[in-house]
Order: sequence, then structure tokens, then C-alpha cells
Amino acid sequence: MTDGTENGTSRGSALRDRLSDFVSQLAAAGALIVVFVFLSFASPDFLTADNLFNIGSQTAVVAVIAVGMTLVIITAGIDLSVGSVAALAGVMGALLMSSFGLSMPFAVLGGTLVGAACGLTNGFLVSVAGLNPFIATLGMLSVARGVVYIATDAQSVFGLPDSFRLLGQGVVAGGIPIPVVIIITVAIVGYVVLSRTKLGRYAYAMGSNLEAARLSGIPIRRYLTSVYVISGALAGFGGMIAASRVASGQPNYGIGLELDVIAAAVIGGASLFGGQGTVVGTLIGAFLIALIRNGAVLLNVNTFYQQVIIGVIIWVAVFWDQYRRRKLASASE
Amino acid sequence: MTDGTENGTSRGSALRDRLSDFVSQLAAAGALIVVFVFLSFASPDFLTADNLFNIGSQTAVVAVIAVGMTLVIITAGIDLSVGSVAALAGVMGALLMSSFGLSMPFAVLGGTLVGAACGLTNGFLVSVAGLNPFIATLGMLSVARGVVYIATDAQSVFGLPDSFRLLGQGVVAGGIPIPVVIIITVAIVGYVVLSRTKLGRYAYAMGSNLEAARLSGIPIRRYLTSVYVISGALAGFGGMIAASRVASGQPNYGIGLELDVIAAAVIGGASLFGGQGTVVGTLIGAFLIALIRNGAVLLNVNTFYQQVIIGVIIWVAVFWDQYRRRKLASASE
Amino acid sequence: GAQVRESGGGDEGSQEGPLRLAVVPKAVGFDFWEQVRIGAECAAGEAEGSEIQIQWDGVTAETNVSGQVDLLTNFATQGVDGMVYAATDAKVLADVSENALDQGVTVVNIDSGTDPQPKQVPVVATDNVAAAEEATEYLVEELGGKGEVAFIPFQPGTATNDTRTEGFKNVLEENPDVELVAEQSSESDQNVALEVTENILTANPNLDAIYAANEPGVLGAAEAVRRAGKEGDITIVGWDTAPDEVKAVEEGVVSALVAQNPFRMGYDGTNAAVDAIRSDAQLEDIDTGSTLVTQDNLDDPEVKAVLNPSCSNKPEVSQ
Amino acid sequence: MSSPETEAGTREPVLRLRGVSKEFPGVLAVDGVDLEILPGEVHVVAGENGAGKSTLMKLLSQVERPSRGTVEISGEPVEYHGPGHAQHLGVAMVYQEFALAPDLSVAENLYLGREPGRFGFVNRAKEMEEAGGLLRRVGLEVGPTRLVAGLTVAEMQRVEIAKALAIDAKVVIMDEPTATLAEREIEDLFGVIKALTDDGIAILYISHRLDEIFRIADRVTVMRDGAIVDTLPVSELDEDKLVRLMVGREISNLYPKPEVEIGDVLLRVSGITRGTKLKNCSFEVRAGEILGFAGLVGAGRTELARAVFGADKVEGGSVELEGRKLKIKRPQDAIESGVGYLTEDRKGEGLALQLGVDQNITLANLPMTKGLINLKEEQRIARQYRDQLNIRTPSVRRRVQVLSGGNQQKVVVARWLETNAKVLFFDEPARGIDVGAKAEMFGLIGDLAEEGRGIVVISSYLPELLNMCDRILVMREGEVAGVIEREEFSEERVIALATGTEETA
Ligand SMILES: Nc1ncnc2c1ncn2[C@@H]1O[C@H](COP(=O)(O)OP(=O)(O)OP(=O)(O)O)[C@@H](O)[C@H]1O
Ligand SMILES: Nc1ncnc2c1ncn2[C@@H]1O[C@H](COP(=O)(O)OP(=O)(O)OP(=O)(O)O)[C@@H](O)[C@H]1O
Ligand SMILES: [Mg+2]
Ligand SMILES: [Mg+2]
Repeated sequence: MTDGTENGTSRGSALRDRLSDFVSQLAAAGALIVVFVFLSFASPDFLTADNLFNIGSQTAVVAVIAVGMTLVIITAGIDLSVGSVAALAGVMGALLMSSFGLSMPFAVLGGTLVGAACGLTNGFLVSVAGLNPFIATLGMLSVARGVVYIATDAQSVFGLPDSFRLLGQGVVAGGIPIPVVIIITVAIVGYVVLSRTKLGRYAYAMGSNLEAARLSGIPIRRYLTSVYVISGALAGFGGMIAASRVASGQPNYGIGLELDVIAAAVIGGASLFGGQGTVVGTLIGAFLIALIRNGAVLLNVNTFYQQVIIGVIIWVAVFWDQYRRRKLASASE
Repeated sequence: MTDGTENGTSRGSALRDRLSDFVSQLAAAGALIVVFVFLSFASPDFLTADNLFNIGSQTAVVAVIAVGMTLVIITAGIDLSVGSVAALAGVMGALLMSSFGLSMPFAVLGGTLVGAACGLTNGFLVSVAGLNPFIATLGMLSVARGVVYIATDAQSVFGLPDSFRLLGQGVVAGGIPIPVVIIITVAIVGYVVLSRTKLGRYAYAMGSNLEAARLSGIPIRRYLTSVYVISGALAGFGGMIAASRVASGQPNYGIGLELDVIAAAVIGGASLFGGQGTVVGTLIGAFLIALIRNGAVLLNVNTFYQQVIIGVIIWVAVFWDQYRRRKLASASE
Repeated sequence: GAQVRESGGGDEGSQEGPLRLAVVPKAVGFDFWEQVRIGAECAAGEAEGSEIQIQWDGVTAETNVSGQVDLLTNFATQGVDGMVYAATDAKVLADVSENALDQGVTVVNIDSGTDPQPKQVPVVATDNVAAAEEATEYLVEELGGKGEVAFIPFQPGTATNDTRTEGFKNVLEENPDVELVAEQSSESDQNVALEVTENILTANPNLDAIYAANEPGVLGAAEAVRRAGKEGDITIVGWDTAPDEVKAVEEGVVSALVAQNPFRMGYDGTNAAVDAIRSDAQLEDIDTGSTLVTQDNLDDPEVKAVLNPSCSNKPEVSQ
Repeated sequence: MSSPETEAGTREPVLRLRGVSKEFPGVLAVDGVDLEILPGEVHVVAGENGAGKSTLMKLLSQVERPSRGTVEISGEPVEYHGPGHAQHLGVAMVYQEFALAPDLSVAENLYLGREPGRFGFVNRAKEMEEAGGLLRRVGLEVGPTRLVAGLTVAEMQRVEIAKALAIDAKVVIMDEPTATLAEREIEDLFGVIKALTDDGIAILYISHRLDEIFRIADRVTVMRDGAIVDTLPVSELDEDKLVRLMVGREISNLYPKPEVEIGDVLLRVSGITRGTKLKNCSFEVRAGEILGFAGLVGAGRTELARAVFGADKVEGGSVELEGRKLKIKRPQDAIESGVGYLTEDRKGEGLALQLGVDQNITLANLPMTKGLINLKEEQRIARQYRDQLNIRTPSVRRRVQVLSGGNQQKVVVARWLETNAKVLFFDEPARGIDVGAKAEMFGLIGDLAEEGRGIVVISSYLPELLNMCDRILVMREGEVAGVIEREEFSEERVIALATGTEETA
């Protein structure tokens, strides 16, 4: 059975696999590219450094949180609490600076940890108490929002050091926005976690077949909890970026954010039934949403029509993407 | 194999199945009963006829829409658009009366049909275009909201005939609120559809194992589409009830409503992975949420604390319910 | 090293030719802001000389501060000539104004200004706190200085909500016999307002008055009071002047409404921006005033103009 | 059975395929097949895993649309209209991967798509009544209201068969119906088949079990690489010839049992009790030993293995490995202590269907370097097993979802061959695996024994146990009915113990 031909095909098919991986990811980017090219022609303001800079930094929050969400969705879970958690973390991080005088990096860390703590609660409720992820995180959506209101009396937290602005508004190395650097960093780490670590592999396995994962000796509770902790931490970090962008802690931040974040992941090919999803796809989804919003403003589309158009573009983009993927899959495999 | 004892066990287990169904629904009501009893003691105003009527009418919109959502969730789908669709239907129904002079019953029918049309679009996108239900209905959430704003220029529609108030505010037969009558009617019809008709049967089958449903020769597209049409129609009808309660068509109505509605279904035991869910459970879920909200106001709980408490009660109620069900399941095995 | 980014200088000097003005409310989809839009478009239509193009856009919820920041930043980047906007958060938006000014964009605030307020940026607005105080004083007077009152805010933490709350609570402090027995948010949803008011009425059978901070709150509260058959027994004072609110005043269900002058905000704000761009005029703040609408003054022509403004029947600035 | 070969020319075929092909991405699953099925015949289709048997059947039942060629039923060419249409035309199918909705009851599944009743309503009373009759016909003793999710694989298998019988069919296709059945149930099934063929109904039957092919077939079609190698009356075939046609080479020994020195006791299980399903079960496994678990379906073999493995909670009993008492609360503990378990339900409990072949193989034992998964090593391992077990897949990174049933089974087997467990339980490991690969797999299991590990093989196919095992433990109704040593092996003894017609100490 182990003859030359077999080996030959195997090398050939490995190459084919890698190629088709690449091509299918390009295909996923298809809708994004089309929208991009269209806007470049349609609006003279679109392809300017300033505007691209804006899009990059505006996408950062959704993109960062969506990477965590992708991980959760891969396990067939969902995290509805990211918006509230981002607000709580942003406010707490801001309070650490304004009331406790912590320096910026520690405050960012603090905010991220607040998010991680919320995630830990979610993870505990899902993996130990056995609650449905929808219910567990819906509860957290409510609880975290309540806590942030109680903590601030619904008042924004101001008086933050100027250095804090760096996170969301800074640039490095000749003008690359820090939020963009953050997106890239989170994406790379997320990519490595998903494709090269036990956590990532087990996330796919748990989402694809939880019982099979359990019977293969995967410590379900620990890994499932970790996934929610990571999602919470990234929501917290995203909340800090959002806070930095407006140089204040906003208790009202992120209402409805979960829909955008989940949409980014799902547009990017993650399946709410688990087992599927990639970081690259999710980023494409996040940028697609941001581009559509940006383009609507640039082209001065009436706000009300904007909502209709955004909905339709989401339909078309996802449909077209699925269609191309299906075609590519059958052609290149 | 076919001896007396064997036959005995098999009949025994059929009985057991039916029994445990019933008992587990009682268990689902457990959390509701606990909250109910607690409020009866905690607030003297709770157990008054007026208040109970209020709760009944306040629950109507969520309960009616949640019955449709249950059907969708049973097929492993989701309908995020119900809030926007309810607003669109409410406004269109109101316009039919105020601008076209239609009489109340026809306007209600019109609003319901508007909802059904949105549902048809959702159903087409899901079952024919093959879009993920999350994406299809997220798009509709945006599109329907845009359309309602365009149609009204974001102005509420006033000037409705007094007869229209009946739907959401009327009483029949010595003081039973019409919304309560509506809940009961929709629930009974929903129950019959789910348990006695092909549509209901196929919904469970499609959600439980879509491939098996296909292999069994079920016309998937037709039935899947029907499910979304029903959800849309009930969202439209719910929107008309909401409009009637405030005697106007509100373009802003129902933002975030989908979370309440989905929560009602999930608390009531519907599984977002499909195949599971009952009308009775969903009603219990809807009433549980309404009771908590009502109780919080009666006890004059601070709005901020309310959010924390609602979140925690959702956790506890669902946890306790699951726990009891699990215990019952293992006891009756 | 990392640094906070300075926006590049925008293109200046498009004083001639068509002007592009971004008009941005706190949120789209509300009656109040629609009046602002009508005012702005009226001003643009009337402007002499070159064509004025209004770009009307906004976020969908007042709470979406960063969404508004992004939107305004996009407008500035795009090189509009002027921005007329209502700040969802006074402090946060101060930066946005500064950046826009740096890019050569003329800025005018309507309804709510920023903190700090750049001296080149005028505010065209009602004094919300003062108007809230006036309305609450009216309410206290109706109660005879004594009674139980419920409060329906709509979105704690937003500037509009908080100024209206501030004025209300200022007056309550001076009147210790008026007791605040319930406070429940309407979430800017009339159905929610209806539900919480129903529940408040259940819990407080002796309630004397309700203060509702915006349109959905007033309508929901009025509906609940009607349904409880307590029209006239309960004094309702609230904000905004949607048709059914006015109708409720006519019917005596609602006692008084604070009418702002959103049309004027859009109209005057746009005119101010156009003036500044064309003539570099130093701009002054404009108080668009407020009117307490009651059954008594409903038919006054000035009040009518405030309630149903149009380009041909502009409301005057009332005091 | 009747002998249709004598009258083949005279009867009108009920099914006829002309040049039918089916292409999947990268695979020509069915390649220009011409075939005629006669009324009343039992027509067996045999071939290696991935040869295209199931795909061919799916073309007949209109689950898949042919890429080329035509299908005729009773002389009429049929258009593709989906599975409902095929049922309507009288083609019923028992699927290899069961087409059941787990959240529905047995009765509901039986009539899925064809519910009795009018105006969109379901006549539940009628459904219940008829379901009872159908279940009796296949000898299944579960209540029609039981949820399918709670059934064992074997019970689901019979629900599938009953479901096919519910259709007034001209042709009944059975895709490996006996893979999970034990002798007794197979007899019942053959009885059903006999009754059907007597009524002139044609049976298309896929199986990897040579003995049953010779028992029931009238004609045999052998497929290889999607194409038909030959169609022959069973009288012109013998076992060697059939294997040669299927695999294209001789297989000298179907059960390559190694001679292994049996060592000390590795695993000692005592007094395991779980409700009414396991009553005080004890046994031991020695190093280098292959122990078989035999018994009727539902006897508790799976339950016992799962209990030892920590997959289910038990009320009492202890497990010792190499003299150390183990505290096993969950599978993870078992695996860490060196006990592995290959589940019998590959889809429900074995495979992560969305993941690749490689990822499924390494799931229980990821190759790690410096905290990261070593992807190169993972590929190497996957290729190694692909070659050893002849897993048919265009690439090891392909999702297991699209593999043929037997190839999926090989993937799960590979996962457990790849662990370092000292004691391994294989629950129905040969389910759906072709003869060639089965020999290969048993060879590998033998190698594990030679390395000094202890192996437990649970099987409902007695020849496997009789040939491969050193001892056979027989279970009956949750109890260990007895243990037979290799010298005393005989089919009769096992069956006697399993059915309780003989008591042994
Ligand atoms: N998940 C389950 N839910 C309900 N009953 C079950 C479940 N699994 C097994 N059973 C029941 O437990 C009994 C023992 O089944 P088990 O699978 O252990 O038997 P087995 O000897 O391994 O038979 P099989 O040949 O089916 O593997 C059977 O009566 C079966 O119906
Ligand atoms: N949906 C599909 N997509 C891609 N390839 C498929 C699909 N279904 C089957 N195949 C491929 O077609 C070939 C034939 O598969 P098929 O299931 O017909 O084999 P089989 O003869 O039934 O094998 P087994 O004995 O293992 O059940 C296999 O290589 C399989 O991987
Ligand atoms: Mg097969
Ligand atoms: Mg078993």
C-alpha cells in the first residue's frame, strides 16, 4: 500500500490543499475587494491616507472583540455580553487612572482583567453550571451594564491622562495608527492560537462534537472556560481602545455591539453551530462592515436609506461569498 | 425476545416518556412559581386583579412573537428581525387606518401581512439562497428599520380610530383583557401546529437533523420558508398589538426586542441547536421575564440595580430549571 | 516613538461655489431631530448665492458616542465646509470640534455644546436645565406644593436626559413636601414607558404627578393614566410636542409640555455656519428658548408656530 | 431464496442503470455503471471502503443527482426530483449513516415525510398503531414514543429498517444493515428479507460480511474505484474469488492473530454497578492479551466499557491498572492513566465531522513541540495511518464528513491506535470496514498486543472474536455471564451463555 504512487499523490495533494486554502481565503475577501474598488471609484475622498487611517482605527474595537467572539463561536457558543463588558472594562480602566492614578499601561491591563473576570463568570456558568451560552452571556449583558451604571451613576469618567489617548489615537513608525498595529497583533496571536495550540484545536473539536471531544480526553471545562475568559479579556481590551478613542470611560458604550461583532465573525465564515471559523475571515467581516458604513457616509447616502442598503449589502456579500466559495471548493479540490 | 417482560418494559418506557414530558414542563414552571410566590409576599400590590391584568397585557407582544420564534428556533434557525418587523408592521397598519381609512380589522390584517412578507423574504434567503439565518435576519433587521424610517420620516403615526385600541387595551366577557385572550389563542394554535401538524413535525425534524429530513423526502424549502413566514406574521401581529397599546405607530418600536423574545424561548427550553422547544415552555419564559420586570418596578428597585437583578434571576431561574429537569430525567429513566 | 496623531490640514478656501454642510443630530429617527432637519433644509433652501448641500446623517442611538465621533471624523476627513451638530457627550466631542477646526471646518453646535466650548463654535440651544426647572415649578404649583411624584427618565448618562433630570431635581430639593416615589427609565420606548407607568400606578395608588423627560415617556405615561381612569387626577408634565402629546394636553390628560424649538436650532445653526464660512463672521451663541405649552396657551399663534413649524411659518424665538 | 438467475432473461428489471456516474470534488465516486435489478432478487453490492457503493445507492434513492447517465424504474426513465420522489416511485433505503431525527420519537421517525392524516394534520393515533406493527416486524422492543436520541446504535439501525418497510416499496436498498447487529437480530432481518422477496420486492444489499453475502445473495456485484468489476450469480463465486475481485489481490489471513506471550494482569475491574444496566461486573485484562466482549445487543458490553473509561457515572466498583487503584471520574482521567476507548457510535461520539482526517486522528494525542502543535508531525502521522489502513481520501486534510462510512471508521480507529494507552477498548471497531482493511486493522491491534498492551474488543460478529481473542467474556442483561478460554471457543458456547440457555461458573 505504501508505494511510490501513493506518496506522489500525497505530496501533490498537500500542495493542492495549501493552495486551495489560500484561494478560498482570497475568495472570502472577494466581497471586501469589490466594495473597496467600488468606493475607490465612487468617492474621491475614499482612497486618502486620512480616510484609510480612520477606517483602520474605527474597525479596531470590533475587530479585536470579534477575534475573541470567533473563538467562542467555534466552540458552538456565543457571547452576547461583549458590549456591556467592553463598557464596564472601559469605565473601570478609566477609573483606575482618574481615581487611583494608575499609569496608562496598568490601567489598560486592569480593564482587560475586568473583562477577563466577566469572561470567567460566563465560562463558569457555561462549563460548570451547564447554562446555555446564550442565557449565560445574556445575563452577563444585563449584569455588567447594571454594574457599570451603579459604579458611575451613568456618568462618563473623564480626567484621563493624555498618554491614554495613544492606545486608540496614536501612531507609530511614521504614521501607522496604533489601533491598526493592535488589530494586526491580535490577529496574528489569534491565528496562532487557533491553528497551532491545544486551545484552538480543542475549540474546533468541542464545537464540532462535544461528546467526541470529551471521550477523547479533552478537559472540556477548563478549555471551554478559557475560551470565554479570552473573549471577555478581548472585550475588555476592546473597551479600553474605545475609551481611549474618546478619552473617557463611557457607561453607555457598546449597546448592541454584540450584533456587529457576531456579524463580523459570521460574515467571515464562522458557523454558529460550531467547528468553523477563522481569524482572517472574521477580520474581513469586520472590515467589510466598516467599509460599508464609511462608504455610505462618503457617498452621502440618506441615513434611512443607509440602513436598507447596509442590510442588502450584507445579504449580497455573504451570498456571493458563499457562492464563490462553493464554486472554488469544487474547482480547486 | 418477544416475551412478556420485554413487552412490559417497552410499554412502561412509553408511559414514562409521556410522564416525564409533563413533569419536566411542570419543572419549567418551577422558576415562574417561585418568583410568583415571592412577589405575592414581597409586594401587597402584586396579587391584585389590576396588576395581574397588566402583566397579562404587558406580556402579550413578547409572548405572541415568541411563539413564532420558538418555531424558528426549533428548526435550528433564528429570527433577529422581529423587533424591526414589528415596528414596520405597526407603522404600516397604522398608516392603513390613518391615511387610507381602512377599518381596524383590515388594518390589523394588513400589518400582519406586512410582517408575513418580511418573513417570506427571510425564508427565501434562508431556504433558497442558502444564507445563514443569523445573516438573513440581521439584514432584515436593518432593512425593515430603514424602510419604516423612510415611510414615516421617523415620525410616529397618530390619528388612529378609537376602535383600534381594543386590540391591545380592550376587555371581553367581564374584564378579561383582549391581549390575554390573544395570548391564549396564539398559544393554543401554536401548540396544535407544533404537536399535531406536519409543519410542526417537520420543524422538529429539520432542526433535529436536516439531512435526515431531506432524506425522508420532506420538501425542506417549502416548510423552512413557511416557518419564517409564520414568525414574520406573528411579529407583525405583535407589532399591531404594541401599536394598539399606545394607539400609534412607532417607528422606533422594538429595538432590542429580539433578545427578549429569544430569551423567552430559550428560558422555556428551546434549544438554539434545533429540535427542541415547546409553546408552553416559551410562554413560561415570556411570563417569567414579564414578572421580573413588573416586580422590580413594584418594589421600586433602582433601575441600575434592576439590570443586575434581572441578569442574576435569569441565571438562577434557568440553572434551577435545568437542574430539576436533569434530576427528573435521571429519576424517570 | 508613539504619539497622538494630528489630522492633516484640510483643504481650505472653498468659500466660493456650492457649500457642503454636515448636519448631525444626536440620533436619527426621532421627531425632535426631524424638526431640526426641516429647519436646516429650510435655511439651505433660502440661502442666497451659491447652492448649499446639506448632508444629514446620525447614529441610531444617543448612547452611541463613539459612533458619532467616527461619523464626524469621517465628515471632517471628507472635507465638508461646515458641521452643524448636537454633541452626544460634551467632553468627548470637544476634541472632535478642535480637530475639525484645525482642518479648516466651520463648526456650530446645536441643542448641546461641548466642554470646553471652543470660542469659534457657537451654541444654538435651549437651556435645558432652566426649562426643566420651569416645568417642574409648574408641576409643584399644580400640586399645591405637596404630593407624590414619579419620574420617567429615558437614558441615564446622555446629556439631554441628565440636564432635564438636573433641573427637575433642583426644584424638588427646594420642595421637600413633593416626594419622588418612583423613578423608572422608559428606554425611549413608548411601550416600555407604558408598562413601567402601569406598574408604578399599581405600586403607588396615591400618585399625584408624573414628570417624563421625553416624548415616549410622556405618551406612555399619558396612556397608562388614561387606562387607569385617572385623567385629571394625575398631573403629567413632560417634554417634547409630538401631535399626540399636544392632543393629550387638549384633552387635559397632560398638563404641560416643554416645547423647545428644534426647527430654529436647525435653521439658525445652518445660517450661522453659512455666515461664518462666507464672511468669517464672529459667531454668537443663540438661545432658541423654550415654551411651556398648556391648555391655556395652546391656541396662541406663537405657540402654534412652535408646534407646527415649517419654512413658511417659522416659529419665533420665544422666551 | 428464489433463484432468479435461471429466469433473469425473462423478467423485466425493476431498476436499470445506464452509464451512471457521480463526481465529487476530486473523486469520481461512481464511474459509468450499468446495472439491472430484478424483482424478487437479493442483489448484493460488495467492494472496498470508498468503492462507491453508498454513492451508487444514493443515486438510486435520488439523494444525489447523477453527473451522467440515466436511471430507469420499471422501464421508465426517472428525472431527479429528490428523495421524496424516489420513495414515491417505490425505492426505499436504509442508510448507512442513519437518517433519523434524534429529537423525534420512534413512531414519528418511522413516518417522517409520509405521516398519515389530512389537511396538514397528523393522525397520531393511526401513526402509533401502525408503528407498533412495523416495530414488531423488525423485532424491535422499544415503545414507539421513545425518543430516538435515547436508543442504542443497534436499535436505531432497526428503526431505519422499519422505516424502509413502511414504504410500499418495489426495491429496498440496505446499506450495511447488519454492521451493528448480533446474530439473533441478523436472523430476524433475514426473515424480513425473505418475506419481502417472496412478495417480489427486490433487495439491494451492501455488506462487508462475507458469510452473509453467501447466505442471502442471489447475485453479487463487485465495485472497485467507482466502477463495476463484475456481476455474478452467487453460485459462481467463492470466498477467495470474491475477496480477489474486491481488493484486487489475495488476502491470506483475514484474522492475523499474533502469537503473544501473555503477561501479568494489567487492568482489574471489580464490582462495577450502574443502575439496572450493569450488575456487579468484574473482569481482568492481561498484558499482551486480546479479550473479547460478546453478548446480545443491549447486554451491557458498551455500558461496561464506558463505565471503566469514566464516560458514565457508576454507583460502585473499582478499577486497578498495574496494581494501582485508579480514580476515574471522566474520560480525561482514564486517558491520562493509560486507558483508551473507541466508541461504537462513530458519528455521535467519535468524529469531529467538520475537522480534517489528520485532526481527527491526532485528537487524543496531539504532537506538541514547544507548546505548539507540530503540524509537520501531525501530517506525517495522518499519512502513515492513511497508508496503513488504506483510508480513501484525496488528502489527509479533507473533512471527515465527506468520507465513506468505512473510511470514517478507520479514522477513529487510527486515533486510538495512535495513543499510548496501556489498555484499549475497541467497541465494534470493524463496523463497516472492508475485508482488506479489517485484516490490516486487526494486524495493527495484534501489534499493540505484542507491545504488551491489553486489548478489549467488543464485537457482535462472532467470527472476529473467535479468531482474534485469547479469551471471550460473555455478557447477559448487564451481568458477566461467563468467560471462555481460547481452547474452549465455539460459537455454540458463546450463544448459549449470551442467551442464558447454559450456566457456567
Ligand atoms: N444513551 C442511552 N439512553 C438510554 N438507554 C440506553 C442508552 N445507551 C444504552 N441504553 C440502553 O442500555 C442497555 C445496554 O446497552 P449497551 O449499549 O450497553 O449494550 P451492548 O451490549 O453494548 O449492546 P450494543 O450491541 O447495542 O452495543 C440497552 O438496553 C440500551 O437500550
Ligand atoms: N458528499 C461527498 N463529497 C465528496 N466526496 C464524497 C461525498 N460522498 C462520498 N464521497 C467520496 O466518494 C467515494 C465513494 O464513497 P461511498 O460512500 O460511496 O463509498 P462506499 O463504497 O459506500 O464505502 P464504505 O464501504 O466505506 O461505506 C469516497 O471516496 C468518498 O470519500
Ligand atoms: Mg458506504
Ligand atoms: Mg454496544
